[in-house]
Parts: sequence; C-alpha cells; structure tokens
Amino acid sequence: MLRGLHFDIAHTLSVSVLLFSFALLYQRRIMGVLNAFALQALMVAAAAAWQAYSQEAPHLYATAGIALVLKALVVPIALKRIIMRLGIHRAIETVIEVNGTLLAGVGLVALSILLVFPVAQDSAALTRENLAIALSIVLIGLLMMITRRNAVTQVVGFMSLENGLVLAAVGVQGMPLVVEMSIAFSVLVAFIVFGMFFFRIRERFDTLDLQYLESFRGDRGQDHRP
Amino acid sequence: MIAAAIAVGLQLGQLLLVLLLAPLLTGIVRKLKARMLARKGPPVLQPYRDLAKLLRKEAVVAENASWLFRAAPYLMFALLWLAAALVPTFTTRLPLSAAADLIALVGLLASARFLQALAGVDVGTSFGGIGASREMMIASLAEPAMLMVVFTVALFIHSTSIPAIAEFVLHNDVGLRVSFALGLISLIMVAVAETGRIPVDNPATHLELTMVHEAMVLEYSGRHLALVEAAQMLRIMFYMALIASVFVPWGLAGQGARIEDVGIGVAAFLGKLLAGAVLLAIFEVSIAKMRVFRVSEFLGVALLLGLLATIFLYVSQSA
Amino acid sequence: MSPVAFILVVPLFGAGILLLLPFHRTAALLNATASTATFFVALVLFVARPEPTAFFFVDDFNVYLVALTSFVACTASWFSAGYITHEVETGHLTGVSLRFYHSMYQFLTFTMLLALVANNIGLMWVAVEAATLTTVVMVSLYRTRESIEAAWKYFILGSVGIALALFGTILIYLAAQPVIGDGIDALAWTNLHARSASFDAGVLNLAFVFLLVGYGTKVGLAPLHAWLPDAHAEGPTPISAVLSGLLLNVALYAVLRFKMILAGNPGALTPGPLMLSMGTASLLLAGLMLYRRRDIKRFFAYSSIEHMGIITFAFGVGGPLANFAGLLHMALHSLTKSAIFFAVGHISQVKGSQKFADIGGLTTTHPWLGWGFVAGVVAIAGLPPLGLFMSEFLVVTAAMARQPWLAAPLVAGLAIGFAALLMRLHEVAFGEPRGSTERVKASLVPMYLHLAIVLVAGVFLPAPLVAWFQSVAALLGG
Amino acid sequence: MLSVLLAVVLFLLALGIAGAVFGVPWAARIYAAAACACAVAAVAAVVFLVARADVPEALVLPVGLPWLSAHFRIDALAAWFALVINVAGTASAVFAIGYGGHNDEPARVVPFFPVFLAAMNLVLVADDAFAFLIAWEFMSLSSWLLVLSNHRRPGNARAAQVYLVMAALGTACLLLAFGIMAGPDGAYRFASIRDNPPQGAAAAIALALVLLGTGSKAGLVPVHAWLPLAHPAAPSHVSALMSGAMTKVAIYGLVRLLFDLAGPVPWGWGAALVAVGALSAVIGILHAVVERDLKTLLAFSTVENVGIAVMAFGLAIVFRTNAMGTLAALAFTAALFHVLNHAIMKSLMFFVAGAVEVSTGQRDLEKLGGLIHRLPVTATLALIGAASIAALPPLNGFVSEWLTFQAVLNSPSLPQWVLKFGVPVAGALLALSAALAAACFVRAYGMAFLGRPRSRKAAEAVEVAPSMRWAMAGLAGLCIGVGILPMVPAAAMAPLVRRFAGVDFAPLADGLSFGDFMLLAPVTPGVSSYSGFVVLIAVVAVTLASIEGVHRLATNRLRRAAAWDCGFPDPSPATQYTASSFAQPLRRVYASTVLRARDHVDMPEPGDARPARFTLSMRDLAWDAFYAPVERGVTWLAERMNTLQFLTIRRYLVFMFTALIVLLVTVALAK
Repeated sequence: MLRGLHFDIAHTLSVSVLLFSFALLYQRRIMGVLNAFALQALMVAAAAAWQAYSQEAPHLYATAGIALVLKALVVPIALKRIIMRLGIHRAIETVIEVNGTLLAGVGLVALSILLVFPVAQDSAALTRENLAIALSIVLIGLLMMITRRNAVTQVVGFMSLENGLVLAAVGVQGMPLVVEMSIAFSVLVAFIVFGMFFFRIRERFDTLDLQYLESFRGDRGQDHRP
Repeated sequence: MIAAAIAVGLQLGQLLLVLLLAPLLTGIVRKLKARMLARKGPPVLQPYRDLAKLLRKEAVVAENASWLFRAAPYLMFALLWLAAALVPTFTTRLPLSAAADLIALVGLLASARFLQALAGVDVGTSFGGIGASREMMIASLAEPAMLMVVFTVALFIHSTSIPAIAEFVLHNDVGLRVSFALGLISLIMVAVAETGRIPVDNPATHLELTMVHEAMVLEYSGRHLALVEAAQMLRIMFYMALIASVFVPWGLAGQGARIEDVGIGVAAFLGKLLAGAVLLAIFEVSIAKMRVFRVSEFLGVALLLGLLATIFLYVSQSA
Repeated sequence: MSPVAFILVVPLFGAGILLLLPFHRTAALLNATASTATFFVALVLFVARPEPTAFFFVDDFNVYLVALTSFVACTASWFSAGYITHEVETGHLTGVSLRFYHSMYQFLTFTMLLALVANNIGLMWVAVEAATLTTVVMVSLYRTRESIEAAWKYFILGSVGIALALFGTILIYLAAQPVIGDGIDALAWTNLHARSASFDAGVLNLAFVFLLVGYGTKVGLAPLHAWLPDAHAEGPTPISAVLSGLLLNVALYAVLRFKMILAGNPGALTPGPLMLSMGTASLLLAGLMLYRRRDIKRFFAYSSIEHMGIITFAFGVGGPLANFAGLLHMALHSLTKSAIFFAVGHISQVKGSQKFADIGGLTTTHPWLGWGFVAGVVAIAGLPPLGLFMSEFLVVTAAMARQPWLAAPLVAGLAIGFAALLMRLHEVAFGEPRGSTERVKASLVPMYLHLAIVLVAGVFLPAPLVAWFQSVAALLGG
Repeated sequence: MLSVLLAVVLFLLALGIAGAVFGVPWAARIYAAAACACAVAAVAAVVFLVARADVPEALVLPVGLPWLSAHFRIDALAAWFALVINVAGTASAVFAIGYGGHNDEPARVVPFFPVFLAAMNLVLVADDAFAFLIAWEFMSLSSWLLVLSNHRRPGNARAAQVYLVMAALGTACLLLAFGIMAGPDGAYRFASIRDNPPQGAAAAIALALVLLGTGSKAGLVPVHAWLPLAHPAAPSHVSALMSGAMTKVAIYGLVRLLFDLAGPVPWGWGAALVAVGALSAVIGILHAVVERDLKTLLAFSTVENVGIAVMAFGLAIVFRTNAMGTLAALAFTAALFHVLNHAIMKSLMFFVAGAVEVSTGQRDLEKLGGLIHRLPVTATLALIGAASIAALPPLNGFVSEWLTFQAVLNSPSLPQWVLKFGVPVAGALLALSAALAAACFVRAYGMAFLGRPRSRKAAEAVEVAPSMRWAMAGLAGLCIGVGILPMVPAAAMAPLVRRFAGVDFAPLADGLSFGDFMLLAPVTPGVSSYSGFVVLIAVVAVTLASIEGVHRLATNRLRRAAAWDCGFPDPSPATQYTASSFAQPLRRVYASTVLRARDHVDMPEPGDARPARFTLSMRDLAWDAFYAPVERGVTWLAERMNTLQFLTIRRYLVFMFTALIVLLVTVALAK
C-alpha cells in the first residue's frame, strides 16, 4: 500500500514535469519560457527529493539540490540577465508554428508509449509509465531545440532534455553515479552559458541567434591559416 | 620419288603458265573492250610489248624515295605471282598449295597491297597518298567480303584448301545452290574492286579525282613500273583462276592425273580464261565508273551478299 | 599499483605539470616524454593483465586499442613538438594557449584511455564527455572566428549526443538492475555482458538506439557527422590527427561494447541493419562531400567519416570475417589517417595555407614529404600492399557473401571516395609545383613510422595480434 | 620452377628499392638486372612447360591473410603467361637501358619499373583470392606511378586518374566475384573455389563481375576508355609493358577464373565473349585508324587485339561446352597464340614509338615523316612489326588470326542456332578488323617513316641507342620466328590446351615429327593447312628469281630525279598527304556513325585574307554512354550534397533528431 503511494506520488511528479515540457513548447515569449523552465526544474527537484526519500538514497538529495539551485534559480536568472543586458528580442522565432510543435510533441509522446509497450511490466525497475514519460521529455527537449531559433530557447531545450535524463536516473532503483552525472551535466550547461556570454563580448552580436555565428560554415571563407 | 618430281614439275609449270598468260589475258580484255566500243584497239600481244619496253627503259626514281620504294615492286610481284601460282589452273596437284590455303592467299594479297600502299606514300606526294588511302579503304571492305565467300565455301565443304574445294565440287553433285550463286556474285564484285576495274577504278585513266591504283603507282617508271604492271595483270589472273577453280572446276587434272589430263586441263583453263575475259569486257563496257565513295556501298553489298550466302547455306542445309 | 592505474596517472600527472610549465620547448619535450612513457606502460598490459574491478578492466578488445591510442598519442606528440615550434616561431600561438595546449593534450590522452579501460559504463560516459570538452577547447585554440565557430558547432552537437548517450546508459542500467541488483555492479560491463541474456529485450533495444545516436555522433556517422569536418579543419593539426585517429575509435569502441551486450541477448534486435544503414550513409555521403572540398584538412576529415562508415558497416555485417576486418580497419585507419595528418600539418606549414589551390607538385619540391603523402593517400584509398587493402578486401568479400545487395552501395561508396582522393592526390603531389617552396624543419619520422607499420600489416600480421582480433571478433558476434 | 619465379619477383622488388635508393646513376645497371631477371623467369617458364607441365608446384608462405597464408602455385597456364610477359619484360628492360635516360624524370621510372614487373609475375603465381588481388592491384598501382612519371605533361594527371579509378573499379568487381565464390566462410584458396564453384544465379553474377573486372583491365569495349589515355601517357617502355604484358595478365585472370575456377561454364558465356571480343576488335581498330597520336593509335590497336584473343577464348568455351574437344583445342590454341603474338608485336611497336619520340621529340603523325632515311634500322624493324600486327603472312600476327578463322569456320557444327549465325558474323567483323588493321598500320608507318619530313625535328632525327635497337631487333626476330615456326609455341602450350580443352591440339595429338613443325594443320591434315616457313621460302625464292630475271632482261640504269607527281611537284612537305587526309576515306565510310566523326571546313570567301581552317571532331560513344553520365551524376550529386556543409547548427540538430526518431520508429515497428 505504502509502496503504491510512493509510486503514485512519483508518478504525479513525473507527469507534471512532462506537462511543463509542453508548457515550454507552448510559450511564445522568452520570459515565459524561462519561467516555465524554472518550474519544470522545481518539479524535477521535487521528484528527485521524493525518490531520495522513498528509496532511502540520501545522495539523491544532492541531485535534488543541484536541480533546485542551479536549474530552478541560477540558470534562469543568469539567462534573464543576459536577455536584459543584451536587449534580446523577447519574442521567440519559431520554425514550426506553436500548434504544429505541440502536435509533434503529442506524436513524440505517442511514439514513446509505443516504444515502451513491449517492455515487460514487472521486469523493469521503473514503471512503464515513468519510462515513457522520461523518454517523452527527452524527445520534446530535442524538439524544442530544433523548432526554436533563439539561442536562449535552445539552451532551455537542452536543459529540459537533461531534466528528462535526471527524471529517468532518479526513478531507477539504486542508480549509482547519478550525482556525478548531474554535476557533469551542470558543467556542460555552464559551458554553454559561458560560451554565449563569451561570444557576445567578443563579437557584439545584436542577438544571440545562432545563425549570425555561422557566417563562415566551412569552405566558403577566405584563405586563412590557423 | 617420281611422283614428287612430277608434282614439282606441275608446280613449276603452273608458275610459268600464270606468268605467261597474265599479259595475254589483259590484252584480250583490252582488245574485246575496244571492239565492243567500235574501236580497233591495240593488238592482243601489246601488253607483252609494253612490259618489254618498260624493262628496257631507265628507271627514274624520286630523289627522296627510300629503299622500300625500290624493293616493293619485286616483293609485290613475287607475292602475286606466288598467289596466282597456288590456285589450281589446270591441275589440283600442286605441292605448294598445302602451305597456303584460301585464307593464306587472301593474306598474301593483303601483303602485296600493304607494300604497294607503302610505296605509294613513300615519295611524299599527294597523289601517292590519295591512291594509298583509297586503296586501303576499298580493301577494308573487299577483304571481309572475300572472307565471307571463303566462309560460305568452307562451311559447305569443310575445307579452306583450294585443291580440296575444287576436288569436292568436281566429285560431288553440288548442284545449283542459292548460296553458291550469291557467293559467286560477291566474289566477282570483290575481284572487280581488287583488280581496279570499272566501276570501282579505271585502269585507263589518269584523272586525279577518280584514280586509285594508278595514283598509287604514279611515281614508278622503267623496270619497276613493269613489275607493278605485271603484278596487276597477275592479280586479274589470280581472281579469274580462283573463280574458275572454285565455281567451275571442270577439266582440272586431279591427283592421279596423266599427261593427257594435264593437256585437257590446260585447254579447259584457256577456255575458261577466254570466257572470263569476254564477260569482264562486257561488264566493263556496259557500266559507268562510280564515285569513290559509292565504292563503299558497292562493296557493302558484296559483304552482305557474302553473309546472305552463309545464311542461305543453313537454310538449304536444314531444309 | 596496477598498470591500468599507471597508464591513467602518467598523462593526468603530465597534464597537471604542463599546465604550470611556461617554457614551450621544455613543455613540448615533456609532452612527448609523458606520451612515450604512457605508451611503454601500456605495453605492460600485454604481459600483465590485471583482474577486472568494478571500475576498470582489460580484455582482448581494449588492450589493443589502449596500445594503439597510446602509440598514436605518442607519435603525434613527437610530431606536435616540431609543429608547435613552427607555430611559435610564426607567432600563431603564444604563452597561455601553449600551456593550455600541452596540458590539454595530456588530459585528452587521459580521458581516452579512461574511456577505454573503464569497466563502468557510467565512467566511460564521463570520460567521453570529458574528452569532448577537452577537444572543444583544443579546436578553439587559435581563437580565430572560424575556429570558434567550429568549436561551438562541435560543442553543441557533441553535448546533445552526450546527453542521448547518457539516456542510453541509464536505460542499460534499467535493464540490468532487476537481474543484477542495485548499485555499481549493474553498471559494470563485465557483469552486463555476462548476464545480458536475461535482460529485458525491449529496454535493451531502446537503450541501444540512444547509445548509437549518442556515441555515433562522436564517431561521426552520417547524418550526425556535421561537427567533424570543421573541428578537424580548424584545430591544430596534431589534434586533428588525434581526433581522427583516436577519438573516433574510442566512441566507436563504446558503441561496440553495447553491441556486444545486445549480441548476448536472444530477444534483442540485431544491431546489424542499423549499423549497416548508418555506415552506408556515412560512406556515400562522405564520398560525395570529398569532391567539393577546398581545404585539405576538411577533405581528410570527410575521409575519416568515410572510413568510420566502412568500419561501422563491417561490424554491421557481422560474423568472424567482417568483425575481424572492422577491427583491423580501425587500427590501420588510425595509423594511416594520423600519418596523413602529420603530412598535412607539414604541408600547411610549408605552404602557409590549407587550401588545395595553394598546394601542388609536392613530390618535386619536397620529395620526402610528397612521397610520404602519396603513400598515405594510397594507403587510405585502400591500395595494396598497404594494410587497408586487406581490411577492405575482407569487408567487401564478407558483405558480398552475407549481404550481397549491400555490397553494391559499399563498392559504389568506396569508388566515389577513391576517385576524389585520387583527384586531390594528383593535384597535391604531382604536376607543376604551386605555392611556397620553403623548407620547414620538421620530423618526418612519425609519418614514416606509421606508414611502415601499415605496410607491414598489409603483408604480414603477427600471430598474437591475429589471435586477439579473432577472439574479439568472436565476442562481437553476428 | 615456382621458387625461381618467386625469387625473380623478390629480386625485382629489391631492384625497385635499389632504384629508389641509388636512383638515376644506377638506372642502366638496374634495367640490365631486370632484363636478366625476366629472362631467367622466361627460361624457367619454358622449362616448366616442356619438362613438368603436368605437375603443378605449390608453395605456402606465411604472409598475407593470417589464417590463410599466401598460396602460390604454378601450372601450365601460369607458366605460359609467365613466358609471355617475361619475354615482353626482358625486351622492355633491354630497351630501357638506352631509352631510360630520355624519360622526363628518370628518377620516377627506375624504382617502379622492376616493381611493376614483379607485380605482374606475382599475379600469375598467386593461388588464393587475396594474394591474387593484392598482386593485381599492386600491378595497377605501380603502373599508375609509372604513368605519373610524366606528371608535368598536360593531360597525364587526368589519364592517371581515369586509369586508377577504372582499375580500382575492376578490382572491386573481382573482389565481389571472389566474395561470391569464396562464400561466407572465406574459402579464398583457389583450390577450395575450384572444388566448390558457385552455382545458379550466384555463378551468373560472379561470372559477369569477372568479365567486367578482367575486361576493364584488358581493355574490352565498352570498359576500354581508360586504356587509350593511360597507355600512351607512360614512358614508351612502360607503355609496351602495359599494352604488351599487363593486358595479358588481365586475360590470364579471365582465363583462370572462367576456365579453371568457375567450373563448367554455360555456352552463353562463350557467346558473350565472342560478341564482346568482336565488338572490341572493330571499335578498337576504328579508333586506331583515325588517330593521329602514334602511341594512342597503338593503344587502340591493343583494344582490337585483346578483342581478337577474347573472341577466340569465347569460341573455346563454346566448343568445350558442346563437347567438341578438338575444336576447343584449336580455338584455345589460337587465343593463347594471339596472346603471345600481341605481346611481342605490340611491345615492338611501342618501342618504335619510343624510338621515334626520342629521336624527334614527336609522336604526332602529322609532324613526322621520312624517318626511314634517318633511322634506317628502326624503320626496318618497325616495318616488320607493322606487317605482323597487320596480320600479314608469313609473320606471327597472321598465324593466330588464321587459327581464329579456322575456329570460326567450324562454327556451323555447333548445335545452337544463335551461334550458327552469330559466329560467322563475328568472323566477318574479325575480317573487317584485320583489313582495317592493315590500313591503320600502312597509315602509321607511311606517315611516320615514309614521305618527306613534316617538321624540322623529324628532318634532323638521329638513330637511337644500340640497346634500343637490339630490343627491337629481338622482338622483330621473334615476329618472324614465331610466324614461320608456329608449331614451336604450339607445342609449348600443349599441356595447357590439353588441360582445358580435354584433348590435344590436333596436330600434336599423336606426337610430333619434324615435318609437323613445318606445317600447321589444325583440324585434319589436307583440309586446311598453312606453313609460314614454306611461304617464306617460296616468297624469297620467287623474289630472288624475279630480281634475277629482271636484272637479266632489263637495264640496270637508274636515275634520281624530282618526284613526278603528275607534273605538279611541290617542294613543300606540307603538300603531302597527311595522316588526317589518309584517314579521310575510312573516316567517311566507318567513323561518321561509329565515332561521330565530323569534318568542319571553314573556307573564307574570296578576297578574305584569313586562313582556311579544317577541324575534325570525334567522340568515343562508349565514353559518352557510360563514363560521362557517371561523371556528371557524381558531380551533380556532389554539388547537391555540398549544401550540407553550410547549414546552421539547428539544421544539423534536425538531422540528429530525425535520425533518432527514424531509428526509434524502426525499433518500434520491428517488434
């Protein structure tokens, strides 16, 4: 009974993370995206904390802490600062219309369920539902990266993808190295954010849209030598 | 031993016979043609006189002519003489004919032509080049046509040795066959082309645009010209003898021939030559010389007839 | 301490010292020394193979890759010494970047070796990620606009790949946990491999897809390859050599480790078709991309994609012959491609440019360099008697025997690439000389050493090596 | 004898290294040593053929594929081809002693020449697929480097490119064929393949690939296009080897695979060979007859001759599958004979081209002329070569064509109707190509050696070095010797004919007497026979008699004067017939359709001072039909694909995402 309750709560938290993934897709303004992301990170932190409690794995609290501090607070705030400082357009340039993206997101969820379906119910440490949710979050994160043109939204997409990973990792019974991995990932994210800052300072881009960074793209450039 | 001696004797006789008869054949054809055109024409023996006259004349050789130019007439003459001597004229008992079958004879003729064409370009004049290049073009069509005729015959008789072919036709009831008729026509067309007769070439003209053979030998004079002319006469002789021995071999003295058979053979051969000369003369006076590039079509027909002859052979065999 | 610890400690220690060392000549020397030392320590693994632990293990498969990696890292560090000297003389690199370069070189060696000897698949993932970040830094070393762009592209694509690989890793644990139980044991490859038969096939399949896409990005398989050509072209040439020669192998090694796990499970899908299609795609795409390249380093980067495609194809075909061929091709491609990059490094320093338009007639102006380059390209094009002919022979014949309909695109791809390689070879090595004819003092020993090994391998393979290859080929399964 | 051949191979490889190390100063020594090595190999091959032909020797060396080792074996087939290529090799090396110094960059030739010879020998003794293909491709590689030795000449890079790409494609075909033949377990040994030849559809695919692979190396139409580019591009002694020897190695590959390893081959393959051979013969010689570059002309003539040999091999297959042993033996003998003859005469002709190039710096027929006065020895030897390649009796070229004709003549006894009709047509094409070959070499010889010099360099040519003349003389001697005594080589190839046709070549069936050596009677004595020896004696005798007769009857006076030329002599050599004008009738008759030959005459109006211009255009239809589309296709695709280099990161992520989704869907659907 207690075990059932544990699962139900974990399940509810996972579903809410997924919902925030959709919320990310739905947003048309950058600030909204950052807020939605912060909330998603909060949910992930809660999920991690709940798993730490129910699996009696104290190291997962660290994961929860990292998610809470870095992803729910530091990164959104830093990104907001960047946006303010650079005066980036607040509207999001989309490749596919929001409705289309949402539809694609639903498709991805369906694909995830289809994929998870053959997995035997009792053989996995994670329930089929949890696995399907984590998979959906990962895929939707990637979808967000490719359907949004702004650099900030792409970073957010990447981090939301990572949220899916964390969700999967903490949900599995006794997964080792979860903390190490989330730290490694944070380094990655920090690198990205740092990179964005770095390039702005050097190149004074009007916007961080990556297209401006890619004027060279290989063989088109003039003769040069390293 | 005696048999061998007889055979050698027959071979030598054949050598002499073709050499002696060749100018006569040319003379007869010329005389007949003139008569048909209501001219008086030169005497029948005029070719002998021409040759004798040329032999006595000093040879004038172009300054830059090479040794090849001077050697070619001898070799050409020898090759054609040999070729003509390998075709049974009055007897099939020719020891040398084992050394060269019909295909090899075609090869000997090709060698002679090769040398002649080279000699044509040796002096480095435009006429020699014209003649040589046209000659090679004609030969490139005539040779396959000739070989198709050889095929037709060989496919039927299973031999390419001319004495064997002649013996076969003599001793088997071959009958009238479509493919043989086609082959005969094809061979005659080839012969006309190869010997430079009307309508392919005109042996009596020196008109630049129409010359083939004469252009090639334009630089020759004296004894060299005599050899070249004689070689040309031998070439006509060769084709006459070939047609005669393959298609009308009757009268040929066989392997065990006695002296009277040989006599019959010689007489029959003379008769066949005369008939051939008449036919050639009629043919030449009744047709006009064609443009050089029509020749390819003319010979194309010959080649096609040769192929048809081969195919008809299957049809009549399977029927 | 076990030799495994040694091969990791030496480069890590080297990285630390080099970060602090300000003299570039000494640093280059020390870099070469550390790499050479690592190589010799790695050789010890052949005689003293340690027992597997939860984190590290050494078997037939990785021991040869460890030896190969440390060897190429070692020769590349010799080459690097001369290369860097010239870069310093011409003012392309200065103080801090140099220190960084040497330190990162050792750190890169460390991460690659770590990835190879890691028994724990999580550790392997961490090592591959670290290697990615290190090379990103190296690629942007020149701080030109182009190099930063290349690094950025590499970084973003690599990060996504890494993330997907992590998801795959988590899924593997998910599959293993019910069978092996909680904790670190369920991430140890040796355990996973031993007991994969009872894992849930569905989860394994899912995991493999993510791992293939994730690590496949690092391998440079089409259509995940986009970072590779630019990263090769813009970084320092010794790093291009290491990238092409080693890092791609390491990533492929990771994929193969998971393929072996799948091979042990009867219910799991056969990874063959997936690998075959990606391999063929890479081969064809890279072959066609070669034609329009104007930058010599980018050109050979595409050639690396092509060869990674061939290797992936070989493993996709499966069976003892094709697996053997794939392993052999991995080793020989590393040696040959790094040799080519050594040559290319010299060439670009001699000519002051990486553009084909500025390079020509090398065999006339620089015979040793030019003929070495010819030999390298001849080898990479798969002509005998050099070794890659043997591996390509085996790949093609095995494919024809097992998957005849796939042999056609394979051969077409090889031919397309071959023609492009040859076209550029004629331009670069023959004809009237083009561009500068100055001499650059540099050692050609590493290049010729590699080519000599490739030549010998083409005619004669030592029996122990063959035995290793064969046992690994058997492990890799159909 | 196998060990001798392998020792020769090693020695030649060592010579290659010596060539690289010591370079040009040692060139003459290296060439001389290579000549000795090849001579030793040729002698070894003869000894094997004569003394031990029925006992193949085998050897296994611990190199190559590790679990297989490298297998080597010599049997009668390998020995015959070893004889052929080493005869050419010896002559070529001797020629090179004098010729090598005239190369553009001798240092780029000396190291690779012996290596090339070694590779060709190695192909012949290889007894497993791997060793065979290594040697095969190594042969391409070394000859490619030799082609590139003239790398600064315009067009050579392209020639080398087309050459090696085609060679690699050919090897790829063979690779695939071996893949089928060896099966999934990798039974690469020839012995295993021989025991388990492929069956059914697999066999058909394998044979088609074999035909494509070896045919492209041999230069069969339509995969010949590289040959006339690459062969002339190399230095002449190498061209001689490529045309004279390497195409023979390719034919060896064809014979080894088709006759030996593939088991009993259906007659259709024989018919295919006959068709391809006849086509190659005609197309090749048509190209040659209108070509103005002497070496390219010779290369096209190689296409013709390879076609003839392949046609004869095809006939051999046809007869063999119909259990007509005697005729199969005849056709097989004809083919092998032609292989030998072509090696001899084509090497000779390439040497001649080399000599001409050395002494005049030209190989364009339009710029040559009159060399018979300046190079008397070369000119005489060239005449022998030209006559034998034009298949004139009593030289060797005629013998093999004659034998081929004899085989064709027996085709009506075949049961298949396609062959009954098809083979005579092929025979007509063969006859056509023989006649065209005569025209071609009249033109080549006439333009180069006869007439008046068309350029200053041609007028000032000097005779070439003795070693070059000796090499040419040796081959010319062989042309005559083989031509008049054809039974000598026929006896040497007897064991191999017996092996593949099942019965002996008819004249050799019951021993040989001295008389048999004089007379070649391939089917039944008295039916069809030819004796080059007797023909030669008769021609000589009759010629002597004519000379004697003429000199008795005629005056011996001779006067040199200006050329007559119908009364319009012109001192300018430009008024001579040129190579293009010589070819014009043939061009009009044949080439206007087959080669799309077009003359363009630009004749100015009267009063216009600009010069009249004549231009000639020709196309290789095989190139237009097969190569150009591929080239265009690859370029087009490369152009399209190239946009992939210039996308944004987001688009690359789209690729990744798509790949992931596709793989996931695949996995989802696979269940």
